[in-house]
Amino acid sequence: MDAILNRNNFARFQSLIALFLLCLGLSILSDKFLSVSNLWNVMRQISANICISTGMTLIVLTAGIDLSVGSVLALCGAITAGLLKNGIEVPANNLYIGFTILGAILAGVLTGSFLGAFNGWAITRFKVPPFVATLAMLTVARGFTMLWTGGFPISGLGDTFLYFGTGWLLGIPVPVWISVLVVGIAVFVTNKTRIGRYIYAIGGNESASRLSGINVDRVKIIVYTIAGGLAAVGGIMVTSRLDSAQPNAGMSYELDSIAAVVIGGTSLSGGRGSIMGTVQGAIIIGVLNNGLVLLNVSPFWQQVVKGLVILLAVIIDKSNSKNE
Amino acid sequence: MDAILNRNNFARFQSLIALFLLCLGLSILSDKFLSVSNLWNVMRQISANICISTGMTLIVLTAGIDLSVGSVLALCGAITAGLLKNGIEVPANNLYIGFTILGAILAGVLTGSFLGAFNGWAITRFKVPPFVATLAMLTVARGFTMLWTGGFPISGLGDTFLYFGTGWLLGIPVPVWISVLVVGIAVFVTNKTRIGRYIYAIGGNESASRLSGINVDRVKIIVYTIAGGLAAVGGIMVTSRLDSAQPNAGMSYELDSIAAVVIGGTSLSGGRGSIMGTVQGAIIIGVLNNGLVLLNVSPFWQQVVKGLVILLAVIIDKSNSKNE
Amino acid sequence: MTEVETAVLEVRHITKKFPGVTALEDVSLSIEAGKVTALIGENGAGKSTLMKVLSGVYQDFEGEIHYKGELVKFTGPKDAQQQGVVIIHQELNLIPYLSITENIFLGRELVTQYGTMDKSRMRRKTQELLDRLKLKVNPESPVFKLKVGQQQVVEIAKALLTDAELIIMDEPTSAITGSEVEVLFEIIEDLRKANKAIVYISHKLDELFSIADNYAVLRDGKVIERGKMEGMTHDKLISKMVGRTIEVMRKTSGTDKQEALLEVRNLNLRHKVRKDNVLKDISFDVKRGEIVGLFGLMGAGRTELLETIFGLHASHASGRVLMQGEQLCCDSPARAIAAGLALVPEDRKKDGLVLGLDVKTNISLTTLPDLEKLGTLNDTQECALADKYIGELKIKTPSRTQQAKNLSGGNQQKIVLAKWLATKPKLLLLDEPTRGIDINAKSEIYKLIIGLADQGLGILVVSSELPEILALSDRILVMAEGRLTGEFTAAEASEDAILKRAIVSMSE
Amino acid sequence: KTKQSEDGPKKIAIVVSTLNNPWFVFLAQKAEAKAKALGYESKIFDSQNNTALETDHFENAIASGYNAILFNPTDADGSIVNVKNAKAAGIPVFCMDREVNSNDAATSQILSDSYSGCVAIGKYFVETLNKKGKYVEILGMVGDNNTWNRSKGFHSVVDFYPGLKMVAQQSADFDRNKAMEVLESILQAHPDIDGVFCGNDAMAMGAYQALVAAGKADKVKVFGFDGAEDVVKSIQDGKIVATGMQFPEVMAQTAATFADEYFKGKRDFPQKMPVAVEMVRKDNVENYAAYGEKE
Ligand SMILES: Nc1ncnc2c1ncn2[C@@H]1O[C@H](COP(=O)(O)OP(=O)(O)OP(=O)(O)O)[C@@H](O)[C@H]1O
Ligand SMILES: Nc1ncnc2c1ncn2[C@@H]1O[C@H](COP(=O)(O)OP(=O)(O)OP(=O)(O)O)[C@@H](O)[C@H]1O
Ligand SMILES: [Mg+2]
Ligand SMILES: [Mg+2]
Repeated sequence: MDAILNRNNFARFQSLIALFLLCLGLSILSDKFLSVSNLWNVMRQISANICISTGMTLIVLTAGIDLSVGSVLALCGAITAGLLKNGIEVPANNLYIGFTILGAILAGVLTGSFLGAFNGWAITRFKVPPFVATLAMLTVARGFTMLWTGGFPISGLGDTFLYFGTGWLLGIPVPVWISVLVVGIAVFVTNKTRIGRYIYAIGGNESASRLSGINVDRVKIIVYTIAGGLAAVGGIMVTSRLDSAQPNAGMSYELDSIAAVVIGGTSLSGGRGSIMGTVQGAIIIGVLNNGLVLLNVSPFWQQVVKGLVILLAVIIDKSNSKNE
Repeated sequence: MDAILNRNNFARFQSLIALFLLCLGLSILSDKFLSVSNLWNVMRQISANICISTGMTLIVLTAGIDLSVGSVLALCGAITAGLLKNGIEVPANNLYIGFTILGAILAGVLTGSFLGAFNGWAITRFKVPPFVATLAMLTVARGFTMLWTGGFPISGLGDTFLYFGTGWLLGIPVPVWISVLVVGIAVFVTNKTRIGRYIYAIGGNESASRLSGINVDRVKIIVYTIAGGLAAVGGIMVTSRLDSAQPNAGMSYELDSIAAVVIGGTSLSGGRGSIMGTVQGAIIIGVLNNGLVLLNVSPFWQQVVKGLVILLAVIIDKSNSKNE
Repeated sequence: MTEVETAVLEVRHITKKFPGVTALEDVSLSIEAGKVTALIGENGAGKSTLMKVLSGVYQDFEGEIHYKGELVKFTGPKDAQQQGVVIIHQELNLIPYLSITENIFLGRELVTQYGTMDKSRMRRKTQELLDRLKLKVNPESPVFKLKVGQQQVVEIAKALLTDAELIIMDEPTSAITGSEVEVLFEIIEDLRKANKAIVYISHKLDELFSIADNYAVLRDGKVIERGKMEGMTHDKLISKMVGRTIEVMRKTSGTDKQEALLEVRNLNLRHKVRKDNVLKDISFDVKRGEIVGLFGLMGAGRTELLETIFGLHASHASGRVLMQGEQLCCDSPARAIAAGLALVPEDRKKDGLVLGLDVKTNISLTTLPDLEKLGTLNDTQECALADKYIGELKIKTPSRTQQAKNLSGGNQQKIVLAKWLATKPKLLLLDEPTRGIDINAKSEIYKLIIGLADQGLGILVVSSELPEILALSDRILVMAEGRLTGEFTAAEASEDAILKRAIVSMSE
Repeated sequence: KTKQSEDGPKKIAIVVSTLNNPWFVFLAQKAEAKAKALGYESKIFDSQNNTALETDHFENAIASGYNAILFNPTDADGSIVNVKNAKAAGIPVFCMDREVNSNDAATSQILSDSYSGCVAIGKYFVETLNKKGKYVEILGMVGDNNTWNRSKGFHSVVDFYPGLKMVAQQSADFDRNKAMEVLESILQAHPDIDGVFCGNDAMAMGAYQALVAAGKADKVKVFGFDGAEDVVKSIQDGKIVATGMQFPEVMAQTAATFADEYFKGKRDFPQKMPVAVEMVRKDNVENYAAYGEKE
């Protein structure tokens, strides 16, 4: 348990204050907020963002950024849905390949990882700034999503597939299980393994890391690949929840995801932060979205309040960590 | 002219190669591309982005970022349009204040500057990361736009007002004049004045700048204020062009604008780059959008091609500047 | 020279605390005009902190500063500067992508009557300053292209620009050598004649004897003693600093080592931009158990030589490097490390440390594969490793989880050494290993290096300090302008002979 | 001053407000198909809900010599300028689905009236809920005037019935996922609602799924608007109560045909040509397929 309490995570107990205040306020304003079913709701709603933001955290720790997560999510969700529903048909050869659920999911995750790897390759091989490389991928992946779906949703994917997004296991929603698993592995990797250490070192000082014999490029490519794969997992979760792959899914998810990372205390210049911080950031955003709807704040005011609360959360966090 | 050719700008001659190749390709593929009217089209289309990106460049040079430009643009456009059309009415006091065009424009620009100053204040006073502070502003300003407009566009602003977005002066479109003026002043400021020097210094090494006695916080607040004001100018240009302030205006403009900055060679970690580079970046994006339409590329493929060309432009640029 | 001994600046009862560390405790000191006051003390004694207090960098401290007879409270470095107190910081504080001129005038640009910057006047003034400091570089070239030593000269130029009453120099010579130091001393002499007060911090005691009038010794944040330099001796000073006498170790055992460890043959390195050769046809050996000292003036190409051997410039280099008779295919540091090489780089902030990570993590960064069991890092083993080196190298840190950036300069250097020693290398490449390190720690490091050589390691030390080279080396190589220009055995070597070789090709 | 392309077939530009919504993709594709069938070159422009980008498209289309524009505007007022510019360049503009607030700018406007369509849905909503109960409205993008046309049409009926109480009005940006999340949250505060009115069909499907997850699908009545495939099927299965069917194909084909006639010399087009919105519900759903009537 030492790992969970180590320096990177420990600093984060402060942002719990913001989260706590937020929850306190909401439970005073609405008696529905603290109900068990509502909390499961919130958890289920943020699980996709948690998966994406976990990958994003790894990238941001290396001082990178990934703007393509939303489009990659949409494309991978669409690929899984499309393969599941229609398989691959090559009319010319009279060929038809059907996909099982696991096969389709695997194809989706592999696509995501491949796109992530491509990001990493462009960034390391050609020294393209991550912002540009992933911005290009944002556009390209959205274009491919439109081409693959023709601009129409792919719906009706069968009840078994829906389990990943809507089922329950041992009293806990399946997407929550998935995100807990993802977070658990990521916390372990960042705290207990070599590559996790390298991720922090590269973000802290790339040239010193290179001189220390770390294969910086390889680590970066791995990190972008993981992030792509996790965006795909998020995409499959969303698709399964909706029983439909939407071509415009994941629009502006990159902002939500980076917001979770940054609110969670990870520095955009790399080297500092933690997965658990990001989880807290994602929870703050999720709780806020949920609370504003519970209170039936008008959609106009919602945006104003949401912006101010996020700002406040970070200010509270900052002013607390100062007297550390 | 020494200023224009100094090191910050000089490095950019390389990205002209990408731009040149792009234009060459397009003029071979389409006989319409090099027509005078089309080139004015492109210039007019990018003038708002150039104004916004000029402010963004200053911010990025200080190692900051501004995600709120799109919302600020929308809000300021709406405020100018609203004041122009309806003035301020306070029914309780039977008060009515009408606005002249200049008055309304001034109010819009002041609003933008104020919002920018607020960004700067949050960033310097509370040490909130620029990403978070301006993300909060993105949401808040959009909310205020909705509140101010009630979600409806404000249209019918009178022919005189339209001049700013659609008029011609000495054979050149007025918005192009405005953006040239903005760029000219910004180039002068960055190259010839102390504050320009400080902007580069702060981005290069903030603590060393502080030790040199630079009032880092003040410079940052000024820069965010300018960027807010320029976003407002962009908003007024867009509103005038459409004869209508759209509550949805400026959505995801932050990405376009940051893309122009980064493609133009300004480093997101600050301290390096130039206004002229950003102008080139904006032109590349504008020419690309225009060219893809001229070439009859289908909208879905357009996204794919656009992403790849942007990636390629940056790779060409990088590989040229290596043997500098 | 004025005879009146007036204290330009007096500090009284200054205490400065950092979280977990009391850096200064009840420090009182007076600094006189027309005198050079040397401030000495071990790494982490609080010298830099005190100077930052004096120059307005830190404003929250207890105690008083009296400047020209009045109680002052500087509101910031700029305020101090305007009142006549300037400082050359120990850590370089330059803006990498601005030019030399821009850096020197940062925060005090000259403006024309129209309010724009007067670039030509600033350039001219910079050129004058650089001429005075005999630095031959273009005032327009960006600072990141300069070597550390050249950057340090720029820092000096920055301090000389204003007509200051009190000039604080925090280890101004840690990165420069021979002739530059002489230039600096001439300038200090001029300043002294102009009745300026100077505070001079250095770990190079010889320098102090040649320029200082007064001295003050800091130990653990307290002033131990103040007095006149006259009549002081090396040993007395050291014992005041450390609390005991120190025998600076010398290499004694002769060179009977024969087994070649590293062989470099006809190594050439093209300049990345200029296309001419930075290293020209270099061949030499390092034998097992041998310490080879590499001397040269600033810009001779020593750093490049070490980096090339370590595989950092594979695409620009030609020639052969053999390790134990086998050709090294060093195209990345990882391969070099695997072959048993280790490089302690010159610029610890840029290439040595991850400043935001803690001491333990920095030390273990090179050896993580060994600390892994079943894919998991072993915490106990890692802490043991860190503690071992914290103890062995006497790294002064509140705990192994302190961030590297909070340590004093010298202690940071020790961490870099530790992380490379931890790889258990066969060949150690040391680039200025004792830069900024106090005399006590230095002697510890010498002991360590000699001990390692006795265990059979080959060691190639680059140093700009001749005494260091002479104390350590079995054999001494001299470089000038990218060529090897001389080779001496420890017995043959003398300062004169070495220096002659180091400047030989310049006169040719 | 018109840049007619002298040789080759005439070119028709299709400018649609967004392709991020299948309804508009369908509209655009049908218009393109019809234009091609009539022997013209044609191309789709995506304004991405951004009137400024739409202006760029118009300028580019005019510059590159298109002969007619089939237009689905982003905004009734903001798009006027564009239509006027095209007119000044001698290029006819035929509006599809959404109008521009100008009587002489466009050559003809083939419109589907969201407002009255939602009036009809409002009436049926009142009927289905028996004039009493709690309901939720899920809006589209709050800055989009279609959102408000639909909302106003609906409320113009429903607000007359005091027994019907709107317990929450939230936006879900026309997005299926957001609608699901929003309704999930609303259901926590108001587990006892009787109906949900959604500003489009994607949100209706999202709302329905939230109800399924909460086990309330059979108690709460969901209404949508558009006539998307999923919803037509769901109405058949009795999952969703009703939607407003617009006829994008009819509008697209009419617009393309008008352009064809214009080229052939016809000039007297109806300034406005309404295409009625039909309400699809369980008892008439067999007549409909996605986005139109069954063939
Ligand atoms: N910003 C800081 N935060 C925490 N501790 C600090 C900070 N700066 C310095 N210290 C601590 O204060 C003490 C004095 O440091 P200082 O840099 O003054 O030493 P120094 O005498 O200049 O040493 P050196 O000779 O190595 O430069 C050290 O223990 C150091 O770790
Ligand atoms: N990045 C660079 N850009 C331009 N010139 C360089 C660069 N790196 C090295 N040089 C040049 O290469 C030559 C060798 O420099 P090098 O740093 O190896 O010398 P050195 O003997 O190690 O000096 P120092 O004592 O400063 O470390 C010098 O002329 C230097 O100016
Ligand atoms: Mg020091
Ligand atoms: Mg060197």
